[in-house]
Amino acid sequence: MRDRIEIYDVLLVVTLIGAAWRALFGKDAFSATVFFIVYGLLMAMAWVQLDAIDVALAEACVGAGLTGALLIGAVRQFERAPGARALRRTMGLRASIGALSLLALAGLTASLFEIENRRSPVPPLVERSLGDSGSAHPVTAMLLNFRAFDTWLEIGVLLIASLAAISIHRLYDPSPIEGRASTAPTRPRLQIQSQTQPWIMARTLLPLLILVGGAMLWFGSHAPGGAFQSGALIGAAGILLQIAGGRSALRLSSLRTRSLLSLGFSSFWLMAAGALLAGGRILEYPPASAGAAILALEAAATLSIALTLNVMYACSRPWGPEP
Amino acid sequence: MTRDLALTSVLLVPFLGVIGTLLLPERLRRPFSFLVTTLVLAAVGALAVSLRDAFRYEISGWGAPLGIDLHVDGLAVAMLLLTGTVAGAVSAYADGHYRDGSSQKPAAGFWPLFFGLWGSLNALFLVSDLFTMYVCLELMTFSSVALITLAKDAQALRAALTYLMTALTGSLAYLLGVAILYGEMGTLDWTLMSPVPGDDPVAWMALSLMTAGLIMKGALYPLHFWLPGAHAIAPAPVSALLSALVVKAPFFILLRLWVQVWTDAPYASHVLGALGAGAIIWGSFQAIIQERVKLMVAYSTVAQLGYLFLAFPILETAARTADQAARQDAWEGVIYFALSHGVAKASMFLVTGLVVQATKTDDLRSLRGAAAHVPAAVLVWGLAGISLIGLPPSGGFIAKWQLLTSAIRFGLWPYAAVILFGGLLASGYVFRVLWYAFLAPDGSSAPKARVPAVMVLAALFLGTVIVLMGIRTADVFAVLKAGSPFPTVGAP
Amino acid sequence: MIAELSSPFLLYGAVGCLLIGMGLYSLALHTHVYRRILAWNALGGGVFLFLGAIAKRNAYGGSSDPLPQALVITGIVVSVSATALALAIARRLQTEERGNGA
Amino acid sequence: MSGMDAVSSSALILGGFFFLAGTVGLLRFRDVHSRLHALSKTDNLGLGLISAGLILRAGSFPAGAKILIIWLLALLASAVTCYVIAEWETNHERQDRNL
Repeated sequence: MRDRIEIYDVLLVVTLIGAAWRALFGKDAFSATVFFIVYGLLMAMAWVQLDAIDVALAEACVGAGLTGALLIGAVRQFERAPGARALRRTMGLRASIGALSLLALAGLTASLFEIENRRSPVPPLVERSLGDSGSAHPVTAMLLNFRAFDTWLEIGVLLIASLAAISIHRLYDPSPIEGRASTAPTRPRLQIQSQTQPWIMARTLLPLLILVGGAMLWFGSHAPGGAFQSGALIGAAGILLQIAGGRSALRLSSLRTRSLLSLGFSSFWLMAAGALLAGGRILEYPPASAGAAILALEAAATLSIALTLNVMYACSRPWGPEP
Repeated sequence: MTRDLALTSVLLVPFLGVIGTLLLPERLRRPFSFLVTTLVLAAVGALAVSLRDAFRYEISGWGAPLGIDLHVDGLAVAMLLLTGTVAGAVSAYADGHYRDGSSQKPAAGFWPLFFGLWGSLNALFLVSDLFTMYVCLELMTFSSVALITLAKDAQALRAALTYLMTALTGSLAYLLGVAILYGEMGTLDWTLMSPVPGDDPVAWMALSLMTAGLIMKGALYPLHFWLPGAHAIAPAPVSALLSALVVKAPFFILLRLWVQVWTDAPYASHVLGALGAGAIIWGSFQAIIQERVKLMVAYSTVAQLGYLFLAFPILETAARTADQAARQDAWEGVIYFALSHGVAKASMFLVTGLVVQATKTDDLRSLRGAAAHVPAAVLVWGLAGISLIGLPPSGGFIAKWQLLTSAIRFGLWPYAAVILFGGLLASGYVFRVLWYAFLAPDGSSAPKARVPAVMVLAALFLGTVIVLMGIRTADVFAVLKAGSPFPTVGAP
Repeated sequence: MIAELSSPFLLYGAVGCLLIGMGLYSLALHTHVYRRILAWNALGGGVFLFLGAIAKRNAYGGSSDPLPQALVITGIVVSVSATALALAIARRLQTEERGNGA
Repeated sequence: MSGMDAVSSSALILGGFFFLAGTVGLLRFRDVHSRLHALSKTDNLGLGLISAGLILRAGSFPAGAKILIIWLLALLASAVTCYVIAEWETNHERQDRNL
């Protein structure tokens, strides 16, 4: 728990800002995406420096990894779009926007100095009630017990986003577009045959990803880890299959897919209703079985997060699977 | 005890609706959604009846700074009542709208998103944690965006994308404000941070960021560009939900912040008031010149939201006067306006949907002779118009009367003038539609399709609610008294 | 200046603010939806870094404040689902418009 | 004990040098193939040296094993990426030549 700024921090910050600058203002959309992934990974390093290992894992798995996969999957389509490169704004407007951003930057940094020595009453509270929260790790206890309602709504957001992606995919059915073969979008740039290297990579990485995902889920109870990170890892395994295998076997609107998608959300619902029936309040776990309840919720959430991320990846690529 | 049961079922049952309509087979979906709708309406009614005073409910048993609390007071229950009424009517309407075979695919997508939206709104109105409000806002935005894209049209995709990008930027600004507040106050619960010192610059920056974000999401005048496109292109039941409820959620959070947390904001609230006045004039003018009925109603939403933002300067000066009765009147007037506008706007969009279903286009000229073909629809349009203009038998009249008297009582003459002028402008577009509707139907208009009865019933139900709100106002005001920020000592 | 910036809280908080400024500038500058999605993600990253800096400042007993960390994890998952939804819509819009245009 | 530290720091410095060589190669060479060649060779060796140095410094056996796994995964990833880029490049060039 260092509290000094070291040379490594300064180097990390400079490269982080450089990568972000290239990602935001780079000329070519594809290189901007690549630098965006570099920026995401550097951000994960920054989180390690801030002693927030859970967030570093989440940023690396979800922020850089899966957002990067989604962006790479979609960028091929936008490269030829006229706007993708040009910075089309008149000079006066750019100056005023620049002034506004500088104002925001200055105001925010000033507020940092203002609130530098204030402290929050929450950490001591967490320390005291960690005992009967069912998890030895404060962040997992915060996510799954103290603010369990937040996490439930969070998984609701994921569920609604994947339902939206599926309904957009089914309503604006790809078949009529692909029907017009002549104007179908050109073949993806990285032509991936399923028998070559990526398939070998997928085959070797698949067991490792699922193993590490499972371990991450188990670590959640006493060390940095948890449902979101392990869901992202297992989801990454599925996406790797989609990349290497081209067309995935994901049947979007089958009952199996829908029930697995809503597994996390409905398990939270059952836990909330169960707590009510047991006489407590919504999502109030009895201290004795809080650990088991948290693990059950996390396992269910991991499965539906993994499938949700696969569905999102499938729906944001030109070669989406058949509904 | 029934109070807690009602409260928990208001939160849990809509989410059960999401899971059920997602997993149940086709034929079970309609009865199940009907059951869930009635259950939630019953729960909201029970909560409203059993509400004596504001109370708190700790979710998962931990206290406020650590866990998340529900703060149930008159304002929250009033908004729950509005959400319940509008969602109930919209669910009946949607049942008819999606019954014919052609739109089978969107029907499957509509119901889980509808209950997701309803659940997120219920949670947002009840919860007292600013970050949980952020997650509810996101859940609400994603459901609304997905509902807009059900219109199966490239225009709907464009409108949904503009709405999504604007709403996301707005919610990030709001999140940054919450982050600064947490950094400074050490808690995320607005009831714990209530008396914010007026001279603290960091708190002011947090408030301005949150307000900027919520104004973008609530489509106040200069940042409303995404609303007309999205609300006009969406299917009728969806635009009713969007205009009546979704734009009210950011206003609800602003009301909490400006009236109950930042108590003394003398000059800043007049900025909101000025933007509100601009919205009324500009929005009403735009609505009058529109050729498509749906766009007209969407611009009317932009205008009527202006009235809501007039509330901030009025309530600000109210907070400083000693006269308790005047303060409570202003408070009740503002909330009653939100309720009456919600019901009136929802019924207007449902009526527009009926007309579009009958005449297949929503162009104003195709309305010729609509009174002959769908008389009930035109009747409900008239009632909603009365409420928007503020004529006696409707809820809108009571609300505008309270706002007007408060504005005059506190000497805010410009706002009083704008309130009156807005009513005049509103009559402009309301009567324009009525004028076309009552014209003799010329032979050229296309043969009119038959409209399912349940859709007309839904519109009529909202019409009666408008009139009831004009007559039996005492009940709603009694609910509003619970936990109001301007308690009137001794009043029942 | 370096002497004042003693704790990592101020350094990473300032970096967060810088990212917010850059993200805002890029978001307002670009008109194409893909660049705006990237800008929006950078803006979100800045806000989360700001929260992380506050977590580091509130450190208690050897570990940083778990509340902002939980907020940031939730925020990251919200931004990935927002990105996925925006990409799904934008990609369909592109196909529809090029479909009609061609 | 200082012998171990000396060995690990020299390995780290050597690894750093190989990365430098790889970057210079990336900037200097003209076409994609030779760039890929330069990059994959030096970076893998550089990373191998750095991870060897770190393993020597790593406190416990599991930590060392993890660093080794990281190196193996990096090898797999760079091999596959270089192959895919090279394959796309040759297809691309063959298309240009055919046009």
